Amino acid sequence: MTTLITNHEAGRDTAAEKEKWLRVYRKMVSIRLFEENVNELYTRALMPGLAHLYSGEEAVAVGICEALRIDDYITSTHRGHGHCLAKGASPHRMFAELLGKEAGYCRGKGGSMHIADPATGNLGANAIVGGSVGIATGAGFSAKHLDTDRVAVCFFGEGALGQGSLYEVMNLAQLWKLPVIYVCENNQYNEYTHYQETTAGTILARATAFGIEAARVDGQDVREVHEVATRFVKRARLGGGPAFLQCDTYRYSGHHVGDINREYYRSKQEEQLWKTERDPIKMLGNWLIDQGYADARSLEGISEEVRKAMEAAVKFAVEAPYPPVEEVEKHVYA
Amino acid sequence: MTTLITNHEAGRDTAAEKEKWLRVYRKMVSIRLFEENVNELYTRALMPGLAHLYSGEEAVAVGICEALRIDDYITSTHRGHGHCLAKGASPHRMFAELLGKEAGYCRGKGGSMHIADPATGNLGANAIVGGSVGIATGAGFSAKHLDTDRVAVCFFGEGALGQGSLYEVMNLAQLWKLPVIYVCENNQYNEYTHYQETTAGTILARATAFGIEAARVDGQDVREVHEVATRFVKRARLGGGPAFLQCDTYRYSGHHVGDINREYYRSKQEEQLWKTERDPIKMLGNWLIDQGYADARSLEGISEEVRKAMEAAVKFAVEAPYPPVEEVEKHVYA
Amino acid sequence: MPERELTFAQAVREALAEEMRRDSRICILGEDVAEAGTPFKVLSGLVEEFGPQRVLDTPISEAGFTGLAVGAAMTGMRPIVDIMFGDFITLTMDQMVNQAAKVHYMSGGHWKVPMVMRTTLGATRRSAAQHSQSLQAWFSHVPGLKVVLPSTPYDAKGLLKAAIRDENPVVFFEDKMMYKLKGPVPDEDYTIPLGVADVKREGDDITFIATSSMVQVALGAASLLEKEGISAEVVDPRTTWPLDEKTLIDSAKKTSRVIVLDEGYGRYGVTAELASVVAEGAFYDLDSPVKRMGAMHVPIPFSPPLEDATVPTEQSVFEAARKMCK
Amino acid sequence: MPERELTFAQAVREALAEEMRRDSRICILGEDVAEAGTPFKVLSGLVEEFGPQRVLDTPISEAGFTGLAVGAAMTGMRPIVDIMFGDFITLTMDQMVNQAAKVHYMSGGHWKVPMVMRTTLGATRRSAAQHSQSLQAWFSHVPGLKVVLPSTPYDAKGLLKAAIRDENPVVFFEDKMMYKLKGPVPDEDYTIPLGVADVKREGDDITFIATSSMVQVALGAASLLEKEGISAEVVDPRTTWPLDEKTLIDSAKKTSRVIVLDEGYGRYGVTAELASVVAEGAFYDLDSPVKRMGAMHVPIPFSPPLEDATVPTEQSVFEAARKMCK
Ligand SMILES: Cc1ncc(C[n+]2csc(CCOP(=O)(O)OP(=O)(O)O)c2C)c(N)n1
Ligand SMILES: Cc1ncc(C[n+]2csc(CCOP(=O)(O)OP(=O)(O)O)c2C)c(N)n1
Ligand SMILES: [Mg+2]
Ligand SMILES: [Mg+2]
Repeated sequence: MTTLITNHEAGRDTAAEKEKWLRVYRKMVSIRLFEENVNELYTRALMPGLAHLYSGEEAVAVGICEALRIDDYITSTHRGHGHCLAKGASPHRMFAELLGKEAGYCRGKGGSMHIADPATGNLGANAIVGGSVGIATGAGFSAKHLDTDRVAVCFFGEGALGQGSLYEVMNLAQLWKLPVIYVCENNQYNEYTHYQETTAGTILARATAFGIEAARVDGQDVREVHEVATRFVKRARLGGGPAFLQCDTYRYSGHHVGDINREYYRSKQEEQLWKTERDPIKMLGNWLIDQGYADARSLEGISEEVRKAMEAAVKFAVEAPYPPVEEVEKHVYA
Repeated sequence: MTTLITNHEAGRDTAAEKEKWLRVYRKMVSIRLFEENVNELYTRALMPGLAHLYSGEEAVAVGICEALRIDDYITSTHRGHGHCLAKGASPHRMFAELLGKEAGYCRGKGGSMHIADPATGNLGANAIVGGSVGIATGAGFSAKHLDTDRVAVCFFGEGALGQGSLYEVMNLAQLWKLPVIYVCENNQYNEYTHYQETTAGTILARATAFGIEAARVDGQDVREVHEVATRFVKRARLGGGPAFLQCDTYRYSGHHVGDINREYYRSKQEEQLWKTERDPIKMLGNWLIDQGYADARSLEGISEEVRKAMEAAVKFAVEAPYPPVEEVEKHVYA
Repeated sequence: MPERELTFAQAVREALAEEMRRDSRICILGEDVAEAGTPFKVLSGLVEEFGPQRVLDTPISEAGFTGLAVGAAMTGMRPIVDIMFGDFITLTMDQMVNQAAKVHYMSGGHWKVPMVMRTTLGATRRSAAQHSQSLQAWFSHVPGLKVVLPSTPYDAKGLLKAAIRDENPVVFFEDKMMYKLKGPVPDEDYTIPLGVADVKREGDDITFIATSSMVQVALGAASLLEKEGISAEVVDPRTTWPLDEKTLIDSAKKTSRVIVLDEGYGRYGVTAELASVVAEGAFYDLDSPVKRMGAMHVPIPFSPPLEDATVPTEQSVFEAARKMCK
Repeated sequence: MPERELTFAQAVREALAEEMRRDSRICILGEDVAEAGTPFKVLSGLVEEFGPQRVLDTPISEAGFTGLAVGAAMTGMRPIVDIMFGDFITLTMDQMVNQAAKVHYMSGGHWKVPMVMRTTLGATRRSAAQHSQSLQAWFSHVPGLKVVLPSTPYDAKGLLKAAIRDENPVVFFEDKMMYKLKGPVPDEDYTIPLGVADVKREGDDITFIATSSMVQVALGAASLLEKEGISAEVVDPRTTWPLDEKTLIDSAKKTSRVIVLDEGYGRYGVTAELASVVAEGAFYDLDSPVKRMGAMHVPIPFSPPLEDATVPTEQSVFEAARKMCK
């Protein structure tokens, strides 16, 4: 009976589909332009400290968060801006946090590496590699024990495969059938070292060894990421237990904004190749055009709107005040 | 040409073979009787603290250590008497250590859970579950870097599969092709909890995930343990890298000598079945008799000799003096 | 009606059971906590009452289940993790210190981590160096954590209930040698606020400031001193953080002589902090330097005569005090 | 010839290179230590000279490679592990404390663990709570470990060489903010024994006992005080263990006023120990209570104005000292 779709129904599906993928496109562009502004703030010496840019990896965060409800949980990493934005954070408050301002998500106390937002289920970025694998698993534990049917997504770089606690919690999640999705963003590098120098065996087997359902996807193809994520999330929500998703991807910039001369660990050609051939935004843009959901101009229009929104957000953050010094002793204890 | 073995050669092989398996038999009996004496010392309130008996698991320690040179390394666990004895430790000094006497391997400072002996390459038992996985891997690192062709064996219970550091060091060992054999003694229980309640997936896959060669053997069959161990050790010695060996076995007694009422976690029948059907000493004894290498009387003779030796060792230890109290501040720093 | 007496272990169990009845979000995670009720049998009976969904046997993954508890606490549960021996907190430091202790602050007050870690301390059980440590100084060092060191069954019940109801990560250290100690424990619900010291014995000539296991030692020494006509006060801070500095200092001012006792190592340990607080706060009232007594600076040896030499005893405290009061 | 000057980072690198030339058993293990030379570029050039067999990039497995180093040290190597940020020692506590620190003792003196852990401390780099801690108090608490806190390029070179030649596990904390600090460093081979304090500046009116980053702050404050006619002595213990108590106490007796400074948290921290030692040892010579200054008791915040408030500065130390000398 699957062939008997009325035009009307097909039309509705198509409209929803179009709306969805345009929203996805806009989100990916938002992340890209957010990061460009971060780099700009750093270069202009307006941002304290450093930040780790997500540009190039947008399809992972967006493809996955698009499969989540707002009350589902995520934990994020030092390279966390993409996850936060994809889960629904406001660029205004994010920039404010990056500048250490009181209007920031953490009242300026966390900075780039610790953005957290209860309103969107964001349990926090984490500056300890693998530091949040326990937290995400615990969120899955709560979901199960409080019977909320929420799901927790644990984002981490392939470098976190080096942390033993990951294996400890994957074992727990599988034993207790917790609704946790472990998302390994394999962007090929642990800081300045290629992951193959630090990772024996295969990535997927690290999860299947615990009996955890696992899949590997092209992390530049947001539709592929989203499809598998949707399946895993649904399964977890229904009590099917944890899953592991390896997303092969690439970070366009340095490990952090200050990592400019990278040729001792990776070539300019390699970087160029990913940017020209495998850019997740271009890939989705082309597909949108192929489907007739957009044209070059309408896509440019989206970028333009986002660009303006980001400028406004930066302006807001730059002008926002620092927290009063008395804040320093607040929130040590609840 | 393999069929053209002269009688003379075959005879030599048989003699060596006989000698070897009788030695193995004697070692297994030594461990069993050592442990009986430990229990006796505990029951008679002559031993301070507790001890974790190895009875039932003898084929693992002996089958593996028989594949090692005296200058190869081992690390052991809280259930370590069997490993120490199999590697060549003297019962006299072991009993002395268990009683906290100066003549003990650690001058009484270590006790049952910390016996160490440089002369036999024993890097030490360890009272932290999984605590010695790094140490064994480091010994393999030294062997490789100092080019000694030594091999390190890391004994651990299946409970140590819960410790993340195991995965960290297996990854290192495989990346760097270190001569380390990880021996998982699966005696079915983590203290008072069955391992299936704590272990998702399969045990072997925890090693193969890192590309490590792995095998599972009947840990009650010393010849099978020994055969695979010999292969793994040889391979490691030649630079082939680490291996992982799962030995399915059973501890006859409680988790420690004080664990008397065990029925809330395992049945008497289960215990009885292992003892009557799967006893490693009986199994080897039967084989020795089948081969014509021994008869019931000669085996009883071995037991009798060992029994006397153990009695002498216990007597030595009971009569040995404690270290002087000034010892307490010695050896904090080298 | 005579006062009801419970052992320290029973008091802990009663606190847990009462709180678990009160609040279904509380669960216990640890190795062999369910049917076995821990090796010390402190939790016996809890899984029977609350079921395996609330009393969960874990794999031997201290880092893993502590981390899980942090996340569970952030998202609506009130987990209690059981770390069998205090020596194993080494494995949980990242989750406790870099995560649990900092989440509330780093998130600008948005997330909270209401969890309790129960663990043990204390030597003289012939358990050797890896099962005998008293590492409370480490957690006491860390802003964001609270640290509780109960010394009687009464305190154990009241303080544990307060710890469970606290909105912060709290580490609760139980002296293994004290589990069988008996003392009066009311049947009813009561809590003891964290951060309030308790004068366990009043006296005029010398103050013992003692924690956990050392409170009993100090009380014993005080009895011996009494026979010599020396009146010793015993002050128990009960929590190393928050620390009730005032009660400590007031007692020091009153007696003008202080010995600080804690079973951990003195160097960079609990006694260093307590001695500093007193030396500063009662500076103008002290007759002699504050004396610190704690574990000898050695890994705890197995051999009984050696191990016994590593820990302050009633006799050694008595002698130190007598000398000080001369 | 003018004295040669090196930065702190260069001095560390020179010590490592000289020792590695001298002894082929020394190797370096850590994350991004080879081609990258660490994020702080402290190790630049070493892999080029010594090759990837001796300067090894590891996976992000602090517990794993620290444990490996313990075993390697026991069996004939002299490993140096690099823990990028001192905040990550949380992950190595079991290997350092339950293994490295205890192996020699537990084995009755049979095995030795000659290894060095190099790591960092210090805030004000806008790195927030998980990259700004100064956790030296924890290791200082543990018998079996030695702890080094160099405060100048000269000390860094000499102390690191001594640490590498030591037969025990030694933890070496480098202040991140000091890597670019310049100072005279002799070309030749020299070591500074562990356990010998250094009087960095002589004075009569007040003593600053300061570690690592705080030595420079104390020296700055001393200059400010000089203009007010107050003469400050600056004593640097250089190692928190072994601790040169005598030099600290002697200075305290001489000046009768002491401020103790360490960038870690004061509570149950380094300043608690140093203050206790001085308060006890110089009890009859002190004019006023020993004052402790360290990091504010908060997780280090990211926001610059807040972070700057958490650490003692020349100005705040100067003011505290002036008040004390009134
Ligand atoms: C436990 C720990 N060790 C080391 C670091 C330093 N560090 C920060 S990011 C990073 C590399 C992380 O690589 P990966 O997980 O692949 O994430 P990516 O940066 O590629 O997104 C390292 C080593 C850290 N933050 N935490
Ligand atoms: C890190 C750590 N956690 C917990 C313990 C307490 N403990 C001692 S033995 C044991 C069970 C070990 O089980 P397994 O590894 O299978 O060894 P077995 O006793 O069966 O030989 C536990 C939990 C410990 N010693 N170390
Ligand atoms: Mg990466
Ligand atoms: Mg077992």
